[in-house]
Amino acid sequence: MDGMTHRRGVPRTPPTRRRRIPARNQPVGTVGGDGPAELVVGEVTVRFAGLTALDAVSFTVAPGSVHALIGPNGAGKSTCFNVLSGVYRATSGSVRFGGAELTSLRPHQVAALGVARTFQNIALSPHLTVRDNLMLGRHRLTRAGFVSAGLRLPSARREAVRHGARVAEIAEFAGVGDALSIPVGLLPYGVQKRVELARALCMEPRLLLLDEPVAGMNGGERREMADLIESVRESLGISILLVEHDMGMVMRIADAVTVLDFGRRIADGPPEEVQRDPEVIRAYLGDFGGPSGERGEA
Amino acid sequence: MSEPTPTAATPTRDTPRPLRAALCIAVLAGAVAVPFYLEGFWLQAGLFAMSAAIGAIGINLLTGATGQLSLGHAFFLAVGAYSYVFLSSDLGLPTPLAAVAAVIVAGMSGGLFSPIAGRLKGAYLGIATLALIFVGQHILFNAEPVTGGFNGRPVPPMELFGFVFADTPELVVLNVPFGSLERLWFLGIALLAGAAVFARGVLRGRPGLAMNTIRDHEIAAGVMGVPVARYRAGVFVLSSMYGGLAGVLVALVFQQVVPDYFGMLLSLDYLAMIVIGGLGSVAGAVVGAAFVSLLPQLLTRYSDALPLVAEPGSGGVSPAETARILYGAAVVAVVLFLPGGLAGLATRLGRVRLKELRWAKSAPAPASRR
Amino acid sequence: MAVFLELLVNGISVGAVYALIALGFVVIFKATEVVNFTHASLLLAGGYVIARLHPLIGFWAALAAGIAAAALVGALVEFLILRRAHVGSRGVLAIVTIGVDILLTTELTRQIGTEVLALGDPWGDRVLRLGPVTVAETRVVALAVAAALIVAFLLAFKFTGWGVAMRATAEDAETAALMGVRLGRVSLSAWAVAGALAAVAAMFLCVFPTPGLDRGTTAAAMKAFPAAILGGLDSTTGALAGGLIVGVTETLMSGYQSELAFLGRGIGDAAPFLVMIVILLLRPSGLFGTKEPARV
Amino acid sequence: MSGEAGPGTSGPEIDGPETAAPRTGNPRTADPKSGGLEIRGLEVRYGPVRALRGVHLAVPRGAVAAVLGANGAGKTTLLRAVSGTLRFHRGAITSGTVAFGGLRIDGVAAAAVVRRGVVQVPEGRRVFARMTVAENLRAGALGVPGRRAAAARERVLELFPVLAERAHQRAGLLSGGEQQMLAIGRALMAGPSLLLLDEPTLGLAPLMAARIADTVRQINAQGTSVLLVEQNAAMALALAERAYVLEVGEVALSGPAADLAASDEVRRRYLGVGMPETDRPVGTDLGPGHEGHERLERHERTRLARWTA
Amino acid sequence: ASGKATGGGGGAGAAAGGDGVKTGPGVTATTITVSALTDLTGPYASFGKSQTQAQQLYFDQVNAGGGVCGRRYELVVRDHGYDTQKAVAAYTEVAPKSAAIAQFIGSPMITALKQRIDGDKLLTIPMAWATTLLGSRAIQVTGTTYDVDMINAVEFLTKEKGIKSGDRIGHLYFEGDYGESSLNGSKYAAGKLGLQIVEQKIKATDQDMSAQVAAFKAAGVKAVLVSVGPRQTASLVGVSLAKGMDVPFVGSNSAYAPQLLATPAGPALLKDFYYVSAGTPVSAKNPAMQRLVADYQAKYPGETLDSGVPTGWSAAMIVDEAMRKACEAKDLTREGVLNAHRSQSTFGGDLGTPMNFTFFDKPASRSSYVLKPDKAALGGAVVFREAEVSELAKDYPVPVG
Ligand SMILES: Nc1ncnc2c1ncn2[C@@H]1O[C@H](COP(=O)(O)OP(=O)(O)OP(=O)(O)O)[C@@H](O)[C@H]1O
Ligand SMILES: Nc1ncnc2c1ncn2[C@@H]1O[C@H](COP(=O)(O)OP(=O)(O)OP(=O)(O)O)[C@@H](O)[C@H]1O
Ligand SMILES: [Mg+2]
Ligand SMILES: [Mg+2]
Repeated sequence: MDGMTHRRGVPRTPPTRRRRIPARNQPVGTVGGDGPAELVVGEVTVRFAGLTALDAVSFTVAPGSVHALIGPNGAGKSTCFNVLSGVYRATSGSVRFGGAELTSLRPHQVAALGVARTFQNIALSPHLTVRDNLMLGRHRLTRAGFVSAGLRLPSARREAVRHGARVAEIAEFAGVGDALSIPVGLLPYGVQKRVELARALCMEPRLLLLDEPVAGMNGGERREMADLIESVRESLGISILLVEHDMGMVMRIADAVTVLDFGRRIADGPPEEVQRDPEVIRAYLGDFGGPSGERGEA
Repeated sequence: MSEPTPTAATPTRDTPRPLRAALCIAVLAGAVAVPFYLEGFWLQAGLFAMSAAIGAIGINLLTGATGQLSLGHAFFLAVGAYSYVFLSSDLGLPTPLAAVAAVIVAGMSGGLFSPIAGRLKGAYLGIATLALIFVGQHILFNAEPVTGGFNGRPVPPMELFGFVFADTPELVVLNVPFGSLERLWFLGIALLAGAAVFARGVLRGRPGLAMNTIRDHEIAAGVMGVPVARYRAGVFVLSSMYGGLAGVLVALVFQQVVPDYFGMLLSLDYLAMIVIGGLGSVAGAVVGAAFVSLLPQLLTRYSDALPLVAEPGSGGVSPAETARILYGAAVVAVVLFLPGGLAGLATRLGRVRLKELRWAKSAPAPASRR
Repeated sequence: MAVFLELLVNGISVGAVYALIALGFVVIFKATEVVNFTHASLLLAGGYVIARLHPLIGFWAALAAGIAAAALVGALVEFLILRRAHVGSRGVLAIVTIGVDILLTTELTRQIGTEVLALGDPWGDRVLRLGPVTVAETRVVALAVAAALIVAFLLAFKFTGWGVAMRATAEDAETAALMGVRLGRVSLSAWAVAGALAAVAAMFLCVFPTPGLDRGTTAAAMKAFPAAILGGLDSTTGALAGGLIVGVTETLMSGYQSELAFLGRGIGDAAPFLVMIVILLLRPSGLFGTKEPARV
Repeated sequence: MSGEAGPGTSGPEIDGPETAAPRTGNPRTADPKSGGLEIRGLEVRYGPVRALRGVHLAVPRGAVAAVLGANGAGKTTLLRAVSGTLRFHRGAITSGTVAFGGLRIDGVAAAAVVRRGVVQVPEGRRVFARMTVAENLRAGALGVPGRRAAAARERVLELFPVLAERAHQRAGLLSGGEQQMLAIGRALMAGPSLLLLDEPTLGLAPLMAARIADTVRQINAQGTSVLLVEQNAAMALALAERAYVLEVGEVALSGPAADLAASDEVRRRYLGVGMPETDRPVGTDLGPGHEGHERLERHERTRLARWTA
Repeated sequence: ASGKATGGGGGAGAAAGGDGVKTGPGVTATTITVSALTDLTGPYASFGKSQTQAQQLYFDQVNAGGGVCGRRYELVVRDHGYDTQKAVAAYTEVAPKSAAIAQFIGSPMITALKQRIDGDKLLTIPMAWATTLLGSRAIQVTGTTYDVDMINAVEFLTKEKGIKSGDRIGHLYFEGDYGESSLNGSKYAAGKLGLQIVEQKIKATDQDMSAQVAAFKAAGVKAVLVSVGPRQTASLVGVSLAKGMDVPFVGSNSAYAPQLLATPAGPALLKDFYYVSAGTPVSAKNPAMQRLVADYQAKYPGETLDSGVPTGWSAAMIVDEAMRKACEAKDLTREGVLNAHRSQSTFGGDLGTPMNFTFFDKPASRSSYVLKPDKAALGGAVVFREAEVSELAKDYPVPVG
């Protein structure tokens, strides 16, 4: 129903440093309004048996911005992501995205609103090829059910072709275009992380949640990934919420930073400020900046 | 659970289309010719195999592709078979209608189980489905008005557009007498082909991807927009419908449904089939089904000809026992020596391409450790 | 009332035997996360050896031999087959054990042929009278043994390195190896232990109230499945609880079948599975089972 | 800087696959009986896939060596080859030798390697999710007598206090970083004499990463030699005496860590330091730089080749 | 088009042989093929084995004596291991090439094939005695049906074991038509004699009868009828005595097997257990039986002699008789064989109670022996009371089908 629009998009550009991905109008009929919306996290609290992983955390992700969520290990960043994407239920508090309240929704309902995420530990299907993993990203945008897929109805076939094209486009954009037909399990860790990002992009999200996208990558690859994320923001103009321990990267691409510690928000604001915040330094960066800090300076 | 062939859900772009088409046609032609040459015994064996194949495809969707172990498949065959009988003889539905309805009933019974199917995982689900067998058999034995109890009920022959799938009226084609088996043969072929094509479509289409992802990483599947619980239930229903269809076919072949056929052993056979054939793929299910259901019959038939197999009653290893032993051995051997099953072997022999060479089977352990 | 008590006690006594069988499943599952369908044939193997040997070397020696033999068979199954099956999924391994079970059972039933073999146990058909209630001595012993073994394993799993190693291996063999766990030994020992347990269970399964060992004996192993599951596949306590629940349900249901005729007679065999379903609906991983930690 | 050092150690030297193990310039690797880790001409295949080729590498007793490399370069494979866990990935050493303390350990079962005192922290945490934190630590100490284990436990818990708090939580529920700490702690329980670390700081907060760095220094000071695979090249090079750069399964660069840290190519590619051609620091001889560029090209090509059919 | 095209498949194309004898499927100029669909690997293996061997013995002897109608018998044995699918498959295989089926074990299998057997007009001797097998012209149930046995059993209890009107008697029976036929019988008799039946239904897989005994004991039964397998019988009798429920037990003919005497339950069985059967026990002193026993032991030394031997033998004899009569009528087509068979009104007698084959909606005999386990005796049982038809059994309306 939608492919026409993006097949008419900008001709596929070769994978270069500054990649561009043709923006794609929201398909008619998919849930959730269009364009990026504001994400408002309000007083979210999450408790597990005996410990409070998130303690009345609030922050706001402005539309079209890159917002970083940082903090020591076990501060509650991933938990926060899990709440946003409906994997965990918040004990209390609210998460509003566009018009919708997310805390009451199941994961697939959240996804339907255009919220995509990557995982801290890679969560791809190792036996499936990259293409198939990406096609799964199209799930919410496609309709073919058991019957139409089973009977191979023309609608289903057309859908597959259209979205296949778009998937190839995105794969190219994410720099995994050459790997499309390889089982993901055989790819090196770093490439798998790209595939995860690509899969999230395949959801044509309005909000993108990235949990440690450059963990396990070396400097060069980190920079490529950073570029990739920036060009995503540029070419799609979507909001990105980012968890990352690589301060260099955060400083480079984040418009705003929220810092968690022991589930509480200890700082919130533009990167430079936050980086200077003594509380943050004590709890997270360490006064000397630490090895990754070094990378930050460069 | 599963060790699927990596191309679980990818269209094989390997064998060129025309070639595959030719292959299909050749197979079909062969299938059509069979009843003119083989005697009843073979046709019947073939029909059992076809029904098994249909059921196996169904359970492969569930166990192979979605990773939900089920030991209760026999129950759905029973539901299919008995519903067909009940609907056609007691409610007087026209037999084709009754058959369709029976499949739907089987699906619904699967749906009734889906609260459990949706909640339980792995071994727990597997053994929970055992309940279907035992409770199901209890019902079959006791609900006599419907099921006819221990001795079951006669099965009214299928009648399509005035054409009856039975020995009467006499029918001779190319001076080959066409009895019920000969006629059913074609029905069986049609049903199997249909079932296989449909399943392939599902596996390679959007649902197939969702199913595989639920198997590999349930949470991720949800986050990517797959309504996990609904899908699991859906697959369970679909596979029980396949079971139902297999049941209807087997009933038509038996001409009498009896409860003790739909027992534990049948369910285990189905699992063996998909492992021997190759998990997650339609071809695998079919090959496995053929193997498991034909082997014992071959051995019994040729017991006198075979060495090591003793004449029945003469002591020593009897054909039936040999069949069991070979069957058990096959399951073990396949898992030990042919990961991907017989079908996997076929495909591996079929296409030796650089890709396969470089990217050998099976992902690194950490990934598949789930 | 007296009837109820009688049935209850009988139920518990049968349950003890089921618990012993279930314990075998649990040990394997804890150590390898495989649902072990071979257990039925291990039972048969142990029982068979005891039955054949007791006339020659006396019951206790025969019992020892049976335990050893079953342990050996278990170990061989692990060593020759499961160890060599490189499959990522436990489900497939479970299916492999089905194959092995078919192999062993076929051969053993062929050996047993058409006989009903007595085990020559010292308890014979003596019964204990507790007021109005009578219960077979064999079963009292069974209950004691089951309880003892289950406590023993509970402790073993929790507190010995062997237990930790086993569970580690079950979860992630490679990493366990990196901890210096000798994978081979661990799963080998698990299977051997399961075999031994099977022999003990078989002994109690084939003595009075039941006539003796014969080809039908394996059927009882089926009953241990609901027992193991509803207790929680990875919980030794669960095995005991499950066994008793199954035993009692079954006995009460068949004892009162005339009163419960509307459920259809012979409900005794289906009932345990119904109970199992209900329990699983409430607790998807059994009464005492640990549930998968789900987190991303 | 290139001037005063002998030819052996000058600049980042290139150990081509054909040339034998590290030159004898460095006294600490001179004697093979040094009791350290000695890898010679190692080739590893995963079925048809060749992941390592002609790798020479040495970790003298009491030393820290770092291995850098892009994703898929073969770092993890290298560690697997040492710890004997290749077989778990349908991989095998097809030629070359791995020796520790003068004894061959290639082809030795993982458990046996551990008993020789070689312990690996696997890539990607791999904690026992269903076991509690405490049990995970016990698993780490399986090969160790109770008393020593207790002592080791003390050390680990003071190193990572959070593990003490979470002692009875299921490891699978820990946060990523907490799991990483547990993985490292678990390895330390065994009191190894050679510690193989595969990306130990992966997913750790800067502070914690620094803590890990200190830990490595500490245990190294106590005589444990360390083979460190680390994406955080800055940290790795800061810790190690000697470093190796893997590219597409081959050692492309190796030499004293300091020199590598100084090489512009390494800085660009592994430290992620952007440096336009123009303002390359004067005095750096263009040799390796050029090589570097070629290597870079070659690397890019083969790397793509690696994951295209 | 094929070998099949020449009418080989299924159809009963009657052709006159050289000797002017009309032949049908399974009959050539030189051989008559007879099939046995038996269970050599399933629950009834012991029974099936001795039957098959007895029949082999019988046909060998006939062949040795020159065969019938100038033709030799050929026995085709197929083992279905009590598995319906295998049984149906085996039938489909052997039916087209058989003149009769001298042995077919397993009533569910036979019921599953009843229609086809009727359609094929293939004389079949089932080795099961449920009333559901009556009512088919091609199927010849031998001797009494289970219900008749039970009626005789109940009457025996009242006559000799002091059971009187108003008493309760337990009936332990298998799920399935063996059990249910028997139950019909006992209920009928009980109704007539003013007794009350306490039912306990079990599955073939049940091992431990404690619960059932408890129930019987609670109901205060004065005797117990047993229509289950040997193992359950052993458990029942053993447990009852151990629990001090000292009452007589009477079983159907499938409830007892000599192997049981070796088990701990042996003594209990010897104490007060009986079973009823239309078949003469192998220990019987009549010459025919003694000759059979002698021959059998000669051919199969060391094989257990159970009731299967005479049963199989006489089944073979029935088929043989039918063939001879059909031969006299020069018609060995299936129709001819059936007619010949159905023309006999008094058959046998020395290996079992005399039978009447002219009708097929009633059991061929209504008189049954009462037998008692005996360690010393061949086949582990001796006649306790000679065969007789009980008053009740005489005019008992047998439910058919
Ligand atoms: N399902 C759960 N059950 C119990 N505790 C949990 C669960 N999930 C997370 N926790 C705890 O909540 C805390 C926050 O976890 P979270 O994963 O959000 O940390 P994080 O900020 O992502 O840390 P890292 O940077 O190391 O990933 C941790 O202490 C963790 O142990
Ligand atoms: N089990 C396997 N089967 C086939 N190829 C594999 C397997 N494991 C790894 N490989 C390949 O071997 C090469 C080296 O992999 P390895 O994991 O050692 O790289 P790495 O340097 O550790 O990468 P990363 O930095 O992402 O951890 C990669 O190309 C990878 O695709
Ligand atoms: Mg996290
Ligand atoms: Mg790695």
